[in-house]
Amino acid sequence: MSGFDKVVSSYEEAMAGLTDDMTIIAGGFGLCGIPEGCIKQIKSMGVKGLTIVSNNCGVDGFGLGILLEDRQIKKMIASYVGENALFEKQLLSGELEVELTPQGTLAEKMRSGGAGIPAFYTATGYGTPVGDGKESRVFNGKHYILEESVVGDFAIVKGWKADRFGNVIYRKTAQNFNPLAATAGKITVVEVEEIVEPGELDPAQIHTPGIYVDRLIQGTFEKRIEQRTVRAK
Amino acid sequence: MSGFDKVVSSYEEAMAGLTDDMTIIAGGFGLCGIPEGCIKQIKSMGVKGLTIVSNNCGVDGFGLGILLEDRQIKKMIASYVGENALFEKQLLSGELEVELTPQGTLAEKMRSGGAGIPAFYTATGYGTPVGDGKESRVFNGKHYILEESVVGDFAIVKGWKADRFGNVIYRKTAQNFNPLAATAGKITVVEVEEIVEPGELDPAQIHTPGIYVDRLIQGTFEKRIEQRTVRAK
Amino acid sequence: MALTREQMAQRVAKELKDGYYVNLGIGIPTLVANYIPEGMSVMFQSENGLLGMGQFPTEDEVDADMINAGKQTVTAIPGASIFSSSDSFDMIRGGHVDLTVLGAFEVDVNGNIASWMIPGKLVKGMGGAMDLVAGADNIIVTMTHASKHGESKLLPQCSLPLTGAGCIKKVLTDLAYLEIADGKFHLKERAPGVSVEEIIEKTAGELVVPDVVPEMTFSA
Amino acid sequence: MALTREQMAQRVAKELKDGYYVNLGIGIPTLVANYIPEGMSVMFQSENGLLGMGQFPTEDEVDADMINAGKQTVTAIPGASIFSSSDSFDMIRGGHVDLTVLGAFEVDVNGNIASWMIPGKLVKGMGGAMDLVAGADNIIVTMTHASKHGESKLLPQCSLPLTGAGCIKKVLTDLAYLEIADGKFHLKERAPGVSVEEIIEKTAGELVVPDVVPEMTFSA
Repeated sequence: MSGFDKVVSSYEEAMAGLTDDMTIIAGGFGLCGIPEGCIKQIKSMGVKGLTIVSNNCGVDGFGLGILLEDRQIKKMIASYVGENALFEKQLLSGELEVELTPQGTLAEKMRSGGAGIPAFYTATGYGTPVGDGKESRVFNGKHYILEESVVGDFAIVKGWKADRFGNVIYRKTAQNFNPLAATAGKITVVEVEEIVEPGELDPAQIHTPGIYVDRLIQGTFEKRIEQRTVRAK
Repeated sequence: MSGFDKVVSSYEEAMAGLTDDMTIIAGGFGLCGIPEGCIKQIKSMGVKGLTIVSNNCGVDGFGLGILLEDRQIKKMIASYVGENALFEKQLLSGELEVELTPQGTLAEKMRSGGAGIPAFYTATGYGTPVGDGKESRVFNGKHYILEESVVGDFAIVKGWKADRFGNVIYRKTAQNFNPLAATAGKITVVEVEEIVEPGELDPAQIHTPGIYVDRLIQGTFEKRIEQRTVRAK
Repeated sequence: MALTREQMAQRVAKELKDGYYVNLGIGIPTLVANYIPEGMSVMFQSENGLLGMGQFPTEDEVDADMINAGKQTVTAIPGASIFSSSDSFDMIRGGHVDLTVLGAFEVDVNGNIASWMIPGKLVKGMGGAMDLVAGADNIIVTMTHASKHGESKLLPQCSLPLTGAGCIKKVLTDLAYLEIADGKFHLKERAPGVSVEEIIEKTAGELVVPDVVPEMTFSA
Repeated sequence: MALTREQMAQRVAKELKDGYYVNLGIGIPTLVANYIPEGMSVMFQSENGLLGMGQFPTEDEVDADMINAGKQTVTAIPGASIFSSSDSFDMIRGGHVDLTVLGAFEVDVNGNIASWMIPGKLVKGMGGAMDLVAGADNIIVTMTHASKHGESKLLPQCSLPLTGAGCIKKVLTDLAYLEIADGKFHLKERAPGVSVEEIIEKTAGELVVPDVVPEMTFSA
């Protein structure tokens, strides 16, 4: 079934077609479950003027943070961007635009973007700066605001295992935004730790069905930890 | 952790509190993955004036169809109700009200009902009788209609396996509407084929987290097949 | 000669491409699965929550928990995935299905389709049809060109309540293959032995007929 | 004496009930996990996609793929579930979490809360806080009663940009436990040795003081 074999052999091939001023939706929460290889490839491609939709923007020197080094990001749509000195600098200097979005709204914007729902009502942000300029409306006596969905020219996703057809499963809390991002890319690129043959994964336990996946690549991952907290044995 | 043990030992206990004129959201597609035991209990309780939200209404003498026998259903919200002579009779005589809803919109109404999203825009039904009287709106040049979510006083759900904390997994295409129904009940009752101890199910493979489940019961299931189609060996 | 149901399915199958995810409606569309071109892979989506639908089961394989949207017992191919109804319609509504094939009562020059409701007759419901026509970019409608009484089903404007507005671009009838654009039907191919005159006569909506209308060919 | 951070956590823990699903914010709220009453079970939700958060891992157990919303390495208890960010916020937004505990800069008599943005200082983002306050019915805000400069944080109207409007009903400060209703703060309990006068003095919003204000008690 060659038509469904999504595997590509290089990150060049995985990110082919990415050009200046595109919108990229990225999975990951902090540095957990981030598509490390795709991000490095975007850096080496040198594309500029990017809009990135991701919960966070990495840290200085790792994750999405490396795209700040050569000023590749024009606009960041995120819920929390506090871990990154270069980010702050570019924000204050006006080189970088940021659209802060509540985390749950951001997740739902991705999910509904992929699901053909252009807008939805949520109570989150009503009466706050997030609701400013947005339509609000009462349902059953409670106030809600209208939020529009997002889709990306590309989505970049970190999975754990996938079969060649692009059926993906995620590992533990490295799932986070990844399955949502996967649905919302015009071209969705998934990098995983292991690629298996179709039929090896349980059909009822697929997190991202292959229909969402355009390109699949096996990568290696540093998996940096931001807050290493341990207890004594 | 007794506070999280959702197991009840009888269907009386499982459906306790159900009274006349309540709204019930039911999982299942046709006769596949339907909460057989809960439905039988509703019949034996004799409650009337029910609004049932379910993709279908069973068949004569099985599934939700048995609730028609004593005229317990006042209103049916469904996408397809064509398998049931008694249904047609009560509909034509005006005893039963039906609100036909596109299947995908019905699914999303349940999901968003459970997710605190009171309404969403969808292209489904625009320009058709389904869109009549509903607000419509253009996003990116395409027409959409506003659909409101549903929540039920009860949700009745058929799972495969669950742990005592109410973490549920579904089997094959018996999943269908069940995980959506589970999120949308003020009281959610899940009946399953097997109850296991917490820790026996893989946390990353739970279809319905226990937070949605109020009562869990082990049942036995007839699993009637509507269209038995086979090929020669 | 008007096409048989099997020939209609064969002609639709020519629109398949390797790697297509396809949703087939009930009736003639279901038959398309029998005519996948040699060396080509397509994967079938069933809207009750199955991507990668396989053959019907053998007696031994029958499983009440494994059905398709027509409520028939089915199997899954290796590489299939199974999910909830909302996940399934997210795929459909989000435009991720490459091709949808479904039947209809009527279509019109503006791409409207009527397929679920005949006033005065008992209405059983639209099932997933409205989601399928609203969500897909690439839809082929299969139906007879005219009713048994000779009334055209390709109209200036649908007379029955719609399933979807402005969403149909391709129609295969037992007489012809047509595309819809700029508020007109465009005749592209005719069934073997069917005259252009007959198609013109049985098409009530405005029809654009090119100088040459190729005949469809079918392998024996 | 004003409550210590630990005492504040202890007092909040008295609001727990057996079987509660609880989301704890960063700071004092996190400490509540250390004071779950004997014989009671609660389950912690972490908004990055974990229900049933356990202790920090031992060195051997550390796993980069297993973190909480504060990006700390954690473990999961038996009976935990792990899911996507949208599934997680469906739980939160849908009101399925029984208790949410979080810090704030200010609250006011109308239940408004400001906790994420101080104009003129760099804004890092609201993370999940706006979803948590909008979605939960049962929220306890923990904060000091007044700033270091003695300025009340319990106001007639929040001065900072809001995190949520009209959503807070319970506030625990280092001086008192208060409830918000009918556009007023209602003093319910005071910290051991703290006078009603001090609380009145440090509460800028309208405060209802009953005849008797019980002192909180803490087990040694």
